[in-house]
Amino acid sequence: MRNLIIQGWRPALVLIVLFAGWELSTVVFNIEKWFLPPPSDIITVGVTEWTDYNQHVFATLKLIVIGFVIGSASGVGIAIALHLVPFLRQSMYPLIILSQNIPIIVLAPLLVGWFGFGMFPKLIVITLVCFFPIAISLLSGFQQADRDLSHYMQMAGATKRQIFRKLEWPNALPSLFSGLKISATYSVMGAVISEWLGANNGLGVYMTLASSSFRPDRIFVAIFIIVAISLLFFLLIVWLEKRVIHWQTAEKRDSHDTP
Amino acid sequence: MRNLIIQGWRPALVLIVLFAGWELSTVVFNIEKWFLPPPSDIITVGVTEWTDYNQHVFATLKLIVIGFVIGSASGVGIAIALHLVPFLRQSMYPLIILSQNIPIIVLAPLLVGWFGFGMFPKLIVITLVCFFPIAISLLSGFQQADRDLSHYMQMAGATKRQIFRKLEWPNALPSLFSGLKISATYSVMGAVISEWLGANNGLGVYMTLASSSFRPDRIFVAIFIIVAISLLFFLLIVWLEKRVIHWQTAEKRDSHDTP
Amino acid sequence: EDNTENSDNESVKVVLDWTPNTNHTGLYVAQAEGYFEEHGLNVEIMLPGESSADQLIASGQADFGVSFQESITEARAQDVPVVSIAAVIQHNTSGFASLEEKGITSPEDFEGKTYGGWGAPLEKAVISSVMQQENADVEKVDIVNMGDTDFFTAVERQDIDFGWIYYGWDGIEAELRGTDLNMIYLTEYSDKLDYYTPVLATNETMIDEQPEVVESFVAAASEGYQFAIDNPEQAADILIEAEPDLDEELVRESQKWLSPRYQDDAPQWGHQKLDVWENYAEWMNEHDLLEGEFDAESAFTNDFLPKEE
Amino acid sequence: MTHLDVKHIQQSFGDQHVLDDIQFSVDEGEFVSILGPSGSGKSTLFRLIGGIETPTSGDIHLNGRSITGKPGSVSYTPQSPSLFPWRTVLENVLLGQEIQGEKDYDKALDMIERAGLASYEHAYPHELSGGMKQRASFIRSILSPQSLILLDEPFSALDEFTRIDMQQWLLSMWENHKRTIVFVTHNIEEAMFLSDRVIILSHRPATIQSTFDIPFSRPRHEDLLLSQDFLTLKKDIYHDMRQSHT
Amino acid sequence: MTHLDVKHIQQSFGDQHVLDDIQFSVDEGEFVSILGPSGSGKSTLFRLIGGIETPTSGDIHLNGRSITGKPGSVSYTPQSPSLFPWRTVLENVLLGQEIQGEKDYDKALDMIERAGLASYEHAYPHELSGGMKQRASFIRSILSPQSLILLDEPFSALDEFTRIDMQQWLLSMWENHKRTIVFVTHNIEEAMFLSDRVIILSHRPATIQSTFDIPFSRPRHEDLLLSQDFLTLKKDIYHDMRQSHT
Ligand SMILES: Nc1ncnc2c1ncn2[C@@H]1O[C@H](COP(=O)(O)OP(=O)(O)OP(=O)(O)O)[C@@H](O)[C@H]1O
Ligand SMILES: Nc1ncnc2c1ncn2[C@@H]1O[C@H](COP(=O)(O)OP(=O)(O)OP(=O)(O)O)[C@@H](O)[C@H]1O
Ligand SMILES: O=C([O-])O
Ligand SMILES: [Mg+2]
Ligand SMILES: [Mg+2]
Repeated sequence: MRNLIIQGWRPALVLIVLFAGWELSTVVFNIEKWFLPPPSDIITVGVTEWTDYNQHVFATLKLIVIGFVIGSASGVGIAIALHLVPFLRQSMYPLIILSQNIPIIVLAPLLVGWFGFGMFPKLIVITLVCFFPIAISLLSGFQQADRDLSHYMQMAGATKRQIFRKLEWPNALPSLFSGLKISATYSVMGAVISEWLGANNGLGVYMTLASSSFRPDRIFVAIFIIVAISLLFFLLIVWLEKRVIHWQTAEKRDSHDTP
Repeated sequence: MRNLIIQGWRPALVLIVLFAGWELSTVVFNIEKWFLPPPSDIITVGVTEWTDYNQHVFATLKLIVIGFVIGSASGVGIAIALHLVPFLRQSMYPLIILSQNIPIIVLAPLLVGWFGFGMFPKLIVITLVCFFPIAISLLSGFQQADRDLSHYMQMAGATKRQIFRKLEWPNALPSLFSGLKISATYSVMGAVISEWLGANNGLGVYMTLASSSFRPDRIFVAIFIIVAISLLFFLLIVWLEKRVIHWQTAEKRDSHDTP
Repeated sequence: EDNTENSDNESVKVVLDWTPNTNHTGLYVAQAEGYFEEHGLNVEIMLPGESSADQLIASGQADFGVSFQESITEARAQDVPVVSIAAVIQHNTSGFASLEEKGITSPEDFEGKTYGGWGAPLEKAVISSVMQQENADVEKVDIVNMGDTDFFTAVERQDIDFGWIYYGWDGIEAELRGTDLNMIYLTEYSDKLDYYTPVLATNETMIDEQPEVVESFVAAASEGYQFAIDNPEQAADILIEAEPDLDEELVRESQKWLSPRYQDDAPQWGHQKLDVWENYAEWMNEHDLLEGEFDAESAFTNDFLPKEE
Repeated sequence: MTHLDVKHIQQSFGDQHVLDDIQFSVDEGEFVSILGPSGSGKSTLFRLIGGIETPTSGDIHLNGRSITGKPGSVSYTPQSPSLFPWRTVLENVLLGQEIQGEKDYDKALDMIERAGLASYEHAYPHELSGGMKQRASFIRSILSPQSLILLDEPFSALDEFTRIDMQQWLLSMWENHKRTIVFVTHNIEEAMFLSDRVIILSHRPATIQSTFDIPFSRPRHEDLLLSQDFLTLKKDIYHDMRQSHT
Repeated sequence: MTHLDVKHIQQSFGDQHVLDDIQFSVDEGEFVSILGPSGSGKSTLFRLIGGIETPTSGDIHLNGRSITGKPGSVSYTPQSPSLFPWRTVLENVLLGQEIQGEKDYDKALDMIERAGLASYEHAYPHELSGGMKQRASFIRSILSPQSLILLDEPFSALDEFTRIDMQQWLLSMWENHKRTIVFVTHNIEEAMFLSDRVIILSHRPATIQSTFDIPFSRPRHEDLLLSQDFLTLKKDIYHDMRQSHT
């Protein structure tokens, strides 16, 4: 808890300054509320209407969590497969790039056409968004394993699988976490976008409704919530990284303590 | 050239198999053209209508290149700033996460409101898409510098800047390239999306028009082009990586040649 | 919600054209008041997201949906098997809107002004058609694509001088904001542009294989819209109740404006005329906007409308 | 019985000719040391025997079967300790066993203590001194099950007393378990004290300049180092090696 | 004139007490060696003098100014060569100069040749043998401009002849430029041959167990190694160190 305060005051300060500036400028430049509402309005709406919109938050949250888990698992699985099977690595790049470049206007009717309006096509969208940064980062991590350690493993008669599990995988963990940070951030937006596939609740729906009924205050409520979720998610990954890569944090402590 | 054939036959094979399967299934399952046109139709349209739509390709290509350059430069700049200035690192995360979570329906009116319909707001969108993976990867690369080398630099009296330039930066190059690969792929989609901010030509515009006139064949022509551009872009980064990180490719050759 | 599933009933999906609004009131009323159920249907109302309603209807992912005559015309020309089964509003309520201080009161005032749209060739043709009536030249209009930007932002910022809106929604919003607009309705300048927008639609398979379901759906929808015509305030409440995230005041005012316009001068709600379909297609052909063959008679049907007692 | 057979090995890197027609064999249970100038190709020879590099020409046999380019048959202490940074000392020393099969925690803990690393079982490599890392790497290869052990300057970072202690320990383990050992060192005394035979490599391109049989009876004790025979032989080897030093 | 002054240094890692009240000073132009068991804290002491670690207590002065926790005042050869993998040998040896100011390519190339690395100027570290890396790291610190040089077992991976050659070279450079050198080694002869004074550390927690002044006149030649005085003093030091070895 104290740790949180010590680490948290700077971002909190920046946010407060930002909000104050925003609030002030809406007054000073006399910005119309329907163009850019002041943060105070947004917060008021966010608090008073919570019971009306919380179902959207929970619907999206559920999508995010399931989607991120599936998406990052796929990213890890794909990276491992491409790393261990050279034929796959050499032949799959076009498809992977492809997967990142199908616009949603094409994907939406196809996915809905094949899988209906349920959760499944939405999870596909989030997965498509999440797996890519993880796969690319992880592949690069696998390839950077230390030469001496790799020689040692080979000499000791390690199988390809053992080299992978005992050397390349632990060596790639920092890269994995950098991929996870990117994906965690995207997964939230991915979930919101996936609701364009047709949904009856969720923050994506809430925002389109707010937009078409000219309620930017509600749009901003949704954005605040989205950003808050992303941030929490990101911090969760950072926290996990510290737990998992303990041998490295120790090293870092050494070199950072000294000026 | 021979190199290209040797490296390229596998992905080419996969693509051919994929196209054949698609072509076949449109026939076998009697899929209507307006739902999913066969690749042969798409290629025919792509070739015969080239003179009609090439302006869109070039408009988007220009956006991609300029946007990617600005976006990756920002990513590098932000990563360096956050790495070298601890206060920034500790305080800016919320804003960086924020930047990845503003939906385009919010961003569009704001950006157009501030900057009009020109190229500038579009470049902002591409930049927002591109900088993030680069910044995150690079930050992680900076932090993984070898402990012994870092001790040597400090003992030798290196300034923070020298440690950065001579140790942390070269050490982070593999991570930078993994970020660049992610961003290069996204930049293409980013450019297409940015055209939602209003444009008179570009592949994004071409696709919306194709969609509203029920011409999925044209949408797929656009997708093929988008994927081709992304792939070329990706390969360019891979090629650059090999040039820049020559000391590592040499090491890799060693350990990959042996089974 | 009280629409307990009746297992004997036929389950059907209805996809809207975009977010719920007063164009859809009749459907929400039919849902809330149990008209669908009375006609043996369990209805689920869906938002289309980024897919177009026509595609979802044509591919059978949705049984019914909300579409537009413009869109059905283009779709059918590309062999997409969608059919209009009822006109939601009799006359086209869209038009070119501008801030009052711009002084754009007739199409000839468009000259030298900037129009903001979504980049379709159709827009230029429409502007050209209305301007022709006053011998004004469309080439003197600066047409820009404003993508996803909303109309109000664009005009307030002076990026554009006029845009194309539905009065029943955006126009009412302007009234509520106290923004004074000048409105030039398409119908005032061209009969051919008095097309049906929006309409209810289904696919050909439904019509061929389950005509009784189509009939039930149209009957219930018709009752729903009739209710909205008769009781605008209650109808607005029902829509707000069903979609609480909509802005209440906007819905009420819009409903008040729209209710008398659903049926308007037609013999009954939903009725469509062949010459409206023919005229519009002809207009599109004149302007080279239609790729493919279009047969007006098969594009719509009044067959499923309730028979007059 | 011939265990390891190195046949006419040549190795070049680009236009650098490093090993030139290297040929020798090692019997089962023999202890052979290799001496040679820095950069002559000793570590390269080990990588070739270990199978992670393939010679430009020549062949390497173990128990009559070719192991050229086939890794996995030897246990190896690399010249640089090559410990895994994310593994504790205990996990590191068990790695060789882990790769080949069963882990024997008790034996590992025992050896860690014997090597003076008690209380460091759970330390990470970056918490160790240079000599401590080297000892951990040494234990790792001793714990590995292969019958041929390649040790590349395993004691170079140790003080004289720790070094002698480790030598004695190595000898006692070798005598009890009769594994075959090939040992690279720069210390002539060390080579003589431990080995049955000492092979001297010449300067680049390295050839086998000479081979010395070491006649001293086993078990050997520290006082051997001060005996006249030992000093005489040391002088011979010293002069032989000096010739090749330019 | 006192150049380096190490005052009552204590260092602990967690509950490991490593250095206990270490105190000594080194005059300008003096050559001092440190001997001590593996793991006693020699490298730790260098990191403290180098300013990248801060002692638990105590103070370090250079030319009368405290440099405790302030890096940058010394030139350093780490125990592990720590070459930059993306730099060639030439770029690596120039790094110390690069950090402090001017690069002298001619001198660097000269030294590379002198160290037997001619034709390896443009090789990357992974193409070097262990001893070649060590020599490159040694040249890097010799080329650095600081007046105090810390050498942590710089010759441990070299064969005896190359080692003697490097020692002679080091002495001649030291005599010409009179820099202050603190040298860690495990080789008693090396320490004696090179130094004005030898400091012996005890086992953990390390204290200064004894200090030996080395009286031999300079310049010193190889034959000194065989003189009676040298051997007697070596025996003294040997016995002194043996006491502390448990
Ligand atoms: N991967 C490589 N690429 C190019 N040259 C190499 C490579 N590996 C080794 N060499 C060269 O081969 C020669 C022998 O190197 P090796 O490491 O075998 O020497 P060594 O006898 O072990 O020396 P030391 O006693 O210093 O460890 C050296 O000249 C070295 O530069
Ligand atoms: N970062 C660290 N964390 C914990 N313990 C450490 C750390 N650095 C050194 N030590 C401990 O300090 C002691 C002294 O280490 P140091 O490297 O100074 O020894 P040394 O005298 O140089 O030994 P060697 O001759 O083997 O190189 C060792 O017991 C080591 O485990
Ligand atoms: O392989 C690992 O024990 O991390
Ligand atoms: Mg070697
Ligand atoms: Mg040390």
